[in-house]
Amino acid sequence: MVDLKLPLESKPLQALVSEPVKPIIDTVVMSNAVHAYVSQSDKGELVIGAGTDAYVSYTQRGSHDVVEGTLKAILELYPIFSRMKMLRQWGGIVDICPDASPIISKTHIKGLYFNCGWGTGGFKATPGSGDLFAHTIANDEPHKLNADFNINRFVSGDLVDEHGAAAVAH
Amino acid sequence: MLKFSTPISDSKEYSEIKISEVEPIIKINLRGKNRDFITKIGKELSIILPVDPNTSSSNEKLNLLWLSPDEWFLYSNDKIDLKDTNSLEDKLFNEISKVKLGSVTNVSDHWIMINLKGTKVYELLSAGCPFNFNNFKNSNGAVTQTLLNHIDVIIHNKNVNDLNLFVRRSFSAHLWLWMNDSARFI
Amino acid sequence: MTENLRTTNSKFIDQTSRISFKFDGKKLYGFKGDTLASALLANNIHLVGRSFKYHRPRGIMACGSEEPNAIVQIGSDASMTEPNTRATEIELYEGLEASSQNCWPSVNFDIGAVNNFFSPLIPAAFYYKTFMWPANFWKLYEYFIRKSAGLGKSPTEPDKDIYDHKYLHCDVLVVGGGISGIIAAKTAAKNNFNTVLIDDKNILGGTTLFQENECFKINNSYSSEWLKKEIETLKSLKNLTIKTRTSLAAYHSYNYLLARENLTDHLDINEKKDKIRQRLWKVRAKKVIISTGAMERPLIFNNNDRPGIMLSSSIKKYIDYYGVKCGQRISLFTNNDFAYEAAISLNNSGVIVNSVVDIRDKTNSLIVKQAEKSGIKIHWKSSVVNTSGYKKINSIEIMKLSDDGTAVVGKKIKEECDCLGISGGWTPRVHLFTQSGGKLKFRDEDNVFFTR
Amino acid sequence: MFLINCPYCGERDQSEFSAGGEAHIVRPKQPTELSDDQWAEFLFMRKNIKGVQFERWNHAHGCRKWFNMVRDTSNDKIHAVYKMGEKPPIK
Repeated sequence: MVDLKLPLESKPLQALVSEPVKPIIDTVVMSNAVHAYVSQSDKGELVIGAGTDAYVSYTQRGSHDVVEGTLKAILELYPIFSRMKMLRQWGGIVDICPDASPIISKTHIKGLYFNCGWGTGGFKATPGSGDLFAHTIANDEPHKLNADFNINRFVSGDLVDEHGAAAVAH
Repeated sequence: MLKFSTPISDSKEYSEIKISEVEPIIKINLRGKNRDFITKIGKELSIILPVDPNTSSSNEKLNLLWLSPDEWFLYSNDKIDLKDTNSLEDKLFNEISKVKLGSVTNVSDHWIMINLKGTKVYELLSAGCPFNFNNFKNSNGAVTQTLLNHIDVIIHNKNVNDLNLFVRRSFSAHLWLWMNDSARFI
Repeated sequence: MTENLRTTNSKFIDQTSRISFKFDGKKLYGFKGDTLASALLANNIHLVGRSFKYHRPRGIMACGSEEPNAIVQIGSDASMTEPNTRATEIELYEGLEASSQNCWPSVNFDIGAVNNFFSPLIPAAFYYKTFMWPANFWKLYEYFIRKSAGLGKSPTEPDKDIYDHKYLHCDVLVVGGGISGIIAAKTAAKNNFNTVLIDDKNILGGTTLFQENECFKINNSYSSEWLKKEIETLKSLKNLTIKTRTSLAAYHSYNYLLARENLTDHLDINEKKDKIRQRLWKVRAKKVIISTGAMERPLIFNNNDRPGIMLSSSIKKYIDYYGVKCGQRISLFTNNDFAYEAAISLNNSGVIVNSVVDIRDKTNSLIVKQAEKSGIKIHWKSSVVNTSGYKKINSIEIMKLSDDGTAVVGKKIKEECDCLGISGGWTPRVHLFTQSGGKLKFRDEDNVFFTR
Repeated sequence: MFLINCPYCGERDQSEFSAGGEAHIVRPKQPTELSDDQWAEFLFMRKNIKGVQFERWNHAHGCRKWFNMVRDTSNDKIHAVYKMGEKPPIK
């Protein structure tokens, strides 16, 4: 309709949730060294995630090899979780940019803005990105913090070189 | 000059399974595409180059494994005299590489050869290997390249319950430890 | 508490080898072949936990992997303790230690149960709506809310046990060793397919194993005896691998399945030493046959969550398989024929069956006639409307249903009991099928979700 | 976890392979003559289809050969595999 292509691909992101246990970690832990994150919900479940599968898919199915790698990483951080049972596991579909950083940008079409391509980094940055996106829309100009995340970078070649910044592999 | 130094140099026995490193063995990687290459290899080594996937051919001295449509792996049955490492390589180099028929690379020091013997070898492999050995185990001479405990390996079914496994040097010490650890519980 | 609720006629329990175990610090006894749940019931312990939010008393409700209530902590060692295990799936071993979860200071006297008395004041989504303001108070609220989170306790030291994993390639994988699984595995193996049969229990046979009712004979012999012969022939087949104590955990694409085999969890503490505890099987099968059977549904009425209210098929298994009476005076509430099987089994073992409350008009099925013949009282076209008894059920209230079945009419009848069996029909275990991408359809004639 | 039929080695577990993205994207003959927009189109824009997709895979831990695959991304069903340089067997 507006003849605008987005440089996105949709890939499954493996995530899993454990049985509920009494509070044992009180913060989100992300590790760039072993590639995994874990936090404990207010209900007591451990919420665990890691990287995406390497291919485009919309099936939302679990990939056991990715999950196995994720849990290896978690046990590297927390050997005490080895007896915990995982209750649910799924592959949520995430949109990823070629440089694995998001797009928070205005476009050449007036009134059309994009906040997308978050890949695995979405929920941790939601409040901040919302703030910047609102600023971008209100002023029709990006904030200096999101100026680099413009959609034009894929044409200009000015990519954001932060592949590992989300703590997990893309 | 090759050194044939190895991080393993060991042999271990468990119930119905024996794991031992075999060294020094000459190993040569061969690459080539055209018909002349194939006939030349056959002539030089008096051994037919296997062209069917996942197969090998052997004579008393040498084994030639299929790796890919244009790549083969040659290793000898005998431990070689260290002073005389170069004769086979030289011969192939002069006849193939020099005349641009294909490439010959001595990978003796690059790959570590581990021999697995015993009725439970496939139980050991299946602990870390996604490959389906059901047909493989019944066909002598079968070859596969796959993953064992996430490490690239070449496996050659030499004889019934007698396998030769090749692993890259840098991964070999780790794989050796893993195999010994797994073998304890079989 | 010292009441002995064990009968002596079970073939599956070895009453010559007594096992001691601890529950909430108290030393108790069971026999070889028991699960933790059956041993607790034999010791007349129904109350095993507290509910998540209101800390209402929770008792054992079922007898297998479908157990929703009897969730206990196993072990007390900081590295070997295991939270949230089902008492119905734990095989009893010498030295087993188990404890209730989500209660303080004890399961019998739980401070958190105060929530239950305030529960009329706590509507749904209370926490989300109430603790929003003032916004900066969340830090304070969260501290208290988090304290009540979770059920069991995570280990706090690294695991000392040894685990293993293995790949397995087969032509046919049969999941579930009941009557259909056994026949499927036999047929596959006899047709030269490399077959694997797995079951989560310690022996094959499912519920047919203890089916000795006249009404369910196969080829003129009791179905249990017929099945025993089938299992014997099964064990002699060459192409077949049987794995018991193995539960299927996941069904991934291209018939890649994960199964967990329990190798030492049922052994005595000193027998476990230096052995692999569990093995993960990574199965790649050409064909998968899911024969996981069905599980019984509960029924809905006021206060249907009290300890002592159990599925009728489970009561039958406890009496016929484990030789354990779930109570001394048992009532049953049903909308189908299956509760009558439990009634007959209980009657045969000398348990008083108060009555069967059936919401249907009279039926003429053989099993109901058999129950009537043995003198079991039936309340036709009636419903259980309420129960009482805080830590264990002590009575039920029964009312007649109106002609169109939409309301209850007449006088309440009170019936004293120490256990209530409920049967709401059967739901096929379709979990694996849906995991494999299969879609379900509701089948009107027997009110179940079924494969499309 | 797919079971992929490598056109050289036969059926193998997915863990032996690595995915190489969309297939049949022709590299422009004269990159210097393209505008930045056209170059970005070649480098970054992918079809990202929900449905039948043509893609490249590499049997990284086997014969190390690249090959093409036709896969339905809506149900992960692999319709065909074929060697590099060959015409797609379907559509």
